[in-house]
Amino acid sequence: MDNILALAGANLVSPIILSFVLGLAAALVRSDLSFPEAIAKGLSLYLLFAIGFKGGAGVAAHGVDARLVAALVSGVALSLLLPFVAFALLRALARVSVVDAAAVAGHYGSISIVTFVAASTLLSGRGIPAEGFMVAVAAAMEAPAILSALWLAMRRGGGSERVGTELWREILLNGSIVLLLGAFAIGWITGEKGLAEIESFIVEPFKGVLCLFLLDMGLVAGRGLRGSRGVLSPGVVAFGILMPLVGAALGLAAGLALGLSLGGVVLLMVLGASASYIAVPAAMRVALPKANPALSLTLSLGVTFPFNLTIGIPLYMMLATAVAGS
Amino acid sequence: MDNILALAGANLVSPIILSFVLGLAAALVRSDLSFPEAIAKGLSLYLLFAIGFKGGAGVAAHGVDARLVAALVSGVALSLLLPFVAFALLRALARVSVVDAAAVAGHYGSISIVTFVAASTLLSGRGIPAEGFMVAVAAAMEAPAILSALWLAMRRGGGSERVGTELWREILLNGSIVLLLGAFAIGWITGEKGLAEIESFIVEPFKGVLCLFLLDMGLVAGRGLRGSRGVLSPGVVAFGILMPLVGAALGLAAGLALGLSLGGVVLLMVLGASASYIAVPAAMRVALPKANPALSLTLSLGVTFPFNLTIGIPLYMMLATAVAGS
Amino acid sequence: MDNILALAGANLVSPIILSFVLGLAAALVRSDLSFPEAIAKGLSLYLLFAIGFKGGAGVAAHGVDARLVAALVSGVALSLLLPFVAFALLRALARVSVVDAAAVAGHYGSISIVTFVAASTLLSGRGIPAEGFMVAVAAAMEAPAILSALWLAMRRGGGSERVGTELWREILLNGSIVLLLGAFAIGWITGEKGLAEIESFIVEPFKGVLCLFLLDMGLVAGRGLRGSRGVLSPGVVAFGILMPLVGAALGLAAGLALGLSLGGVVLLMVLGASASYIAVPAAMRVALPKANPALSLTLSLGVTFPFNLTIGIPLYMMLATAVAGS
Amino acid sequence: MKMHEAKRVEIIIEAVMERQLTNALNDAGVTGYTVLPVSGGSGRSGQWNREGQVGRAGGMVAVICLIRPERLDRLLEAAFAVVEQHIGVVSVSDTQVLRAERF
Amino acid sequence: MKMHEAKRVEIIIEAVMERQLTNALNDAGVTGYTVLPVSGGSGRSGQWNREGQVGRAGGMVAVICLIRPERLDRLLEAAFAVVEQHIGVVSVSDTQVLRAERF
Amino acid sequence: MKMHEAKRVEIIIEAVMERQLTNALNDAGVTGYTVLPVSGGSGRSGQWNREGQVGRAGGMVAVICLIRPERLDRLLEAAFAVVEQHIGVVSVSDTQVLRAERF
Ligand SMILES: Nc1ncnc2c1ncn2[C@@H]1O[C@H](COP(=O)(O)O)[C@@H](O)[C@H]1O
Ligand SMILES: Nc1ncnc2c1ncn2[C@@H]1O[C@H](COP(=O)(O)O)[C@@H](O)[C@H]1O
Ligand SMILES: Nc1ncnc2c1ncn2[C@@H]1O[C@H](COP(=O)(O)O)[C@@H](O)[C@H]1O
Ligand code: NA
Ligand code: NA
Ligand code: NA
Repeated sequence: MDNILALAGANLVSPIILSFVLGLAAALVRSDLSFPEAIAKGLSLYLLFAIGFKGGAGVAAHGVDARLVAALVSGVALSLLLPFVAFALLRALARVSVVDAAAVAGHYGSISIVTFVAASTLLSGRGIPAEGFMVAVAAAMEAPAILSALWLAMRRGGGSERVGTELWREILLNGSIVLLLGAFAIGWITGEKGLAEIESFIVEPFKGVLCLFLLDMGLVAGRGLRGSRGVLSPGVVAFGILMPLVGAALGLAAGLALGLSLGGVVLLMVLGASASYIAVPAAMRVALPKANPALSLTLSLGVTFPFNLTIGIPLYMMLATAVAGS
Repeated sequence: MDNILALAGANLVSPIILSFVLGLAAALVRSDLSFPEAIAKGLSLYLLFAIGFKGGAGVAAHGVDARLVAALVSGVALSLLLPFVAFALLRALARVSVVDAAAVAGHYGSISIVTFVAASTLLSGRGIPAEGFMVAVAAAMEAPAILSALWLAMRRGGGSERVGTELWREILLNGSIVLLLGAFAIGWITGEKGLAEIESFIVEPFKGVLCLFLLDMGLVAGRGLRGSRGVLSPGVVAFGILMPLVGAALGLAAGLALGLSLGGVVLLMVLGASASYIAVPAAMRVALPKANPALSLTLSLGVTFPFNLTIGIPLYMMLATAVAGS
Repeated sequence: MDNILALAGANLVSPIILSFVLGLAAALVRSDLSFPEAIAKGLSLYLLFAIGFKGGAGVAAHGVDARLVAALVSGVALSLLLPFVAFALLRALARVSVVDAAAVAGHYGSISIVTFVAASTLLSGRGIPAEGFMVAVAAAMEAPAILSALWLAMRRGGGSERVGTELWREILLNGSIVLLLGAFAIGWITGEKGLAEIESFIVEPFKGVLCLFLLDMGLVAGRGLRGSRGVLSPGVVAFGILMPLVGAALGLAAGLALGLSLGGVVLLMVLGASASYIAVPAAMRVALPKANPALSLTLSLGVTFPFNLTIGIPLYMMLATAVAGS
Repeated sequence: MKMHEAKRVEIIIEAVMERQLTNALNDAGVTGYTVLPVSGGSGRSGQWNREGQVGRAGGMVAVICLIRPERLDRLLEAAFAVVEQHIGVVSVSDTQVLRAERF
Repeated sequence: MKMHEAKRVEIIIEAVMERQLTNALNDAGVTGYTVLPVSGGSGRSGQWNREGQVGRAGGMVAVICLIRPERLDRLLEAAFAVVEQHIGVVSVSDTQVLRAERF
Repeated sequence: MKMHEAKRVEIIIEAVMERQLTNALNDAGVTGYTVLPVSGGSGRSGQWNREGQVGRAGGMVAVICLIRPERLDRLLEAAFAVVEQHIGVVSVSDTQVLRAERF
């Protein structure tokens, strides 16, 4: 327990977390501090490219791992499964319509790449290695949850949509998936040599860029929370904190079953625990227009994201260390 | 005198100054070279974050200085006082309405953070250390001048506004103040360790980013000057050059009284001498809509800013060295 | 032959090329991956500033070269001449109207700065030095081709325009020319010392930024190709591949005549071979509004640019080595 | 100058639906449209703005379509089919255009 | 398609006044509005454009508000109170909307 | 509120022609105009959007001009001289403005 607190404490006073807190605070006191949309998108393009590339270069360095395919399959399975758990949990905890619950469930089955990035940064800061291919697992987990969410909405009569061409494109060719996997492939192909060429762009300034991005996410989350009166009932908030724990537990189980390294297990827990705020919201607007976007987004960005960033990640690290050893 | 010229000369052939000159020249010959608004804002977010963080880390490294509070109080006092001097000087030198003079006075009581950044860069280039907390003093000096300007406008019957909620927010929660102070706090809290983590983002590329930002400021200043026919009378221009000298003199006095280091004295002179072009213009549009925005902005960005950048800063450095001693 | 293939192969698996390929592929499969316009412009401002500055610093380091003026004159001559060759070749290969052929010819007489940057990067990666002033030659070659294109259009009765003030400004004070030459001048004036000050901004992360920019160019090129049904007939595509070879041959001749270094010869070949996609398209829209913009742009960005990037540059390097020696 | 009667249709719709809307417009025989960025707004589903946003959800675009009066109905039906389930507003104003052959 | 009479109010105002204007609109019972970015312009106070600008001064936004005719007066009074002292223009056009229940 | 009859002219034109158009408007005695960014569109010359574009070719802007009815003809002639050879559309709608002295 002391250990968690110490770890969480150390985690909390990092520039990364404090940048998020600064953004959150600025938005809550209604400062006009803001990032232009183009800058926010530019930062996220940089982060996706860098994290994908480094993951691929990592795979190139350590050889193709036999567990790569197994991990991908497990990731897809987790992403398909988690929405059912989330749906049931949310409906148990709060009075939420079927469509809304299905939309939320889609968010929680999918992943938050910036949470993944923050966890990777923390791991590498502590010298704990992780499988490079976890980036590919992250990409693979982005979309399947959308299908489960649609199935839930339709089965319960809440949705009228079939999955049309536009939606399939939204799901499979989503920009963040394509960039993440594409950069992963480039990193893999060009390997250590490629990484050396662009290291001073994608490795060295990485943490600083992440600070700015988290500052922006704090601003967006804060603005969302400010406008969320009436949306976040206690039951809903409880879901936003319990669900990541459930997701992390399933990620832990999968990680152990796959025989991942300690770092890999932590990352899979983080993927299970985190909720999408970029790809899934857009897909849900297309597929389930009647779902209230404020609910999913405020939950994912305003509750679960800060929870994971501050308490979740160190907690998962602790648990994984306790169970998976070192 | 030789010394000034040599110093000014050396200062002039730096990439930073020449980038500004390039922008100015490009705008004056009506090239279509331009920065997108989002990029300009992105660069300024970076600079504010970096300068704030480094200031805070500096405070963490050298311990809380007894003069911190005194310096903050002096800064606020200077910011409150300078508008009265500016108002009187401008009315003496040129035929300018009360509202316009009050608005201009507000700009000159406040500060230009990029002038501050340029001076800091010059100082550190010469190995002259300065108190890290000067960043906090800069932030503290941004807003008080606005109150003096409003008081001047109202007393003289020029303004009809009371300071409403929106205006208070504009003044106190202005994005640049919040970011500067927030990053300062993060730098202070995370200290040397935090700085080490993001050094290759906020320290190493800093000067290069500053070049691009100054290029953009040159473009904006040049465009302003081109459109300023009729606004800049000789008296007004004289004000734009005399006022920074007055502000620097008051900054020098305050700096000596506070017992700041040579670098600290120079920075306080620069704060006194510089005029706002981001926070105050917006506040003045809200509070004194009848003031001509072209006058304040052209003076501050087209006259005083280039003067400080090229001649002012080396001059203040010379003076401070002469008075405060090596 | 083996040599070309090996060189081209090595070239192909660099992060730079693969980033372009990723963008191209993403656009062709209709992913929604995209860069905000402001970010794309910001990246190009960075690249122009950095390449210009480094070129100028190179000149400062190696002294003013006697061949500088001769190279500039040759560059201008090439830029004036190439459109005539391009016009004749295109009319011979495809059924294209006079105005369209003139507009395309203007593009091919001018240059693509990012192709130049990619070639420079490849050269410096192989330790082959090149004259720093080649950047000034690149800038000098941007505009003259526009005049030839207009002359071609007018002589053949296809255009009704005289070259008005706006057009002259578009031609001579185009932002990319001003920035390139301005940064070149700053690099020259501040020399090695200036370069050292901002090296960690303009040198170290350069290749990584180039990757992102090429990713964006791949996206834009792919989107252009997707919408180009009907525009790209076989004859037109053949032109897009033959013309760079002709341009490179003329560049080779000029480079040898000038006595440039091996690197300089390669860069002049690349300038001859590459086609504009930023400055000339805008000028052509002003001057030859009846020309079909999709034709020039798809040819230049969708055919010639990828050709040069993948096969052209290594091929020119091979040829130059075979002829110019070492 | 000779002007011609036309309709100006302005559709403000969720950004994620832009492609579907413009596809529908094309299918309905519209000869052109223009898309304007939108930076913020407010409606029954609350207030929003694009500052600092990364995803495409939570943003709108404004699509403007100048069209001959006789083609209006087909356009509106096509647009409505897309807008119906989604957040958005549609307005139609009388206007006059130069160069009628373009519409 | 069943269309309903409405008014399209377009207010072009200094960006620094955006929040005050939209607050006033909300207070006046407006059910929605949309904010479009503005990149430049010209008027009695000269020409301006947003390129390379960092501060919020010296920029404008366009606020579009579709409203039932009977609510127009209240809206205009609210808007005018904000615009009066400030740089800006207000125009009102007749229009027709789908889904009148939204306005 | 006292409103005054006016015309709302909306010119959507290639971005490279913006300066020439606004110069022509100024010469035609227009007292003001506002430029809105355009993010994409479609017309006879195909579909386009600004994403990731660096050059100014291949983009449009929308210029809005509120003007007294009696000045319309001069404006249209000036605008048409610029637009004629170029890609672009011009529409004119009836509108009403506050503060007529400004136009
Ligand atoms: N009356 C209106 N006038 C202009 N725009 C509106 C209006 N109502 C809604 N909108 C726009 O449509 C979006 C969604 O509206 P709603 O579905 O009512 O939440 C809002 O955020 C506005 O951008
Ligand atoms: N007649 C007009 N038509 C359209 N926009 C205008 C007009 N007059 C002024 N504006 C806009 O309002 C801003 C301020 O106008 P002014 O107060 O006249 O300087 C201008 O920069 C334009 O963006
Ligand atoms: N009917 C229309 N309604 C609105 N905008 C149009 C229309 N036609 C053309 N445009 C705009 O004008 C641009 C050029 O049109 P065009 O010359 O027909 O290719 C298009 O890309 C659109 O942005
Ligand atoms: Na998850
Ligand atoms: Na000052
Ligand atoms: Na060429």
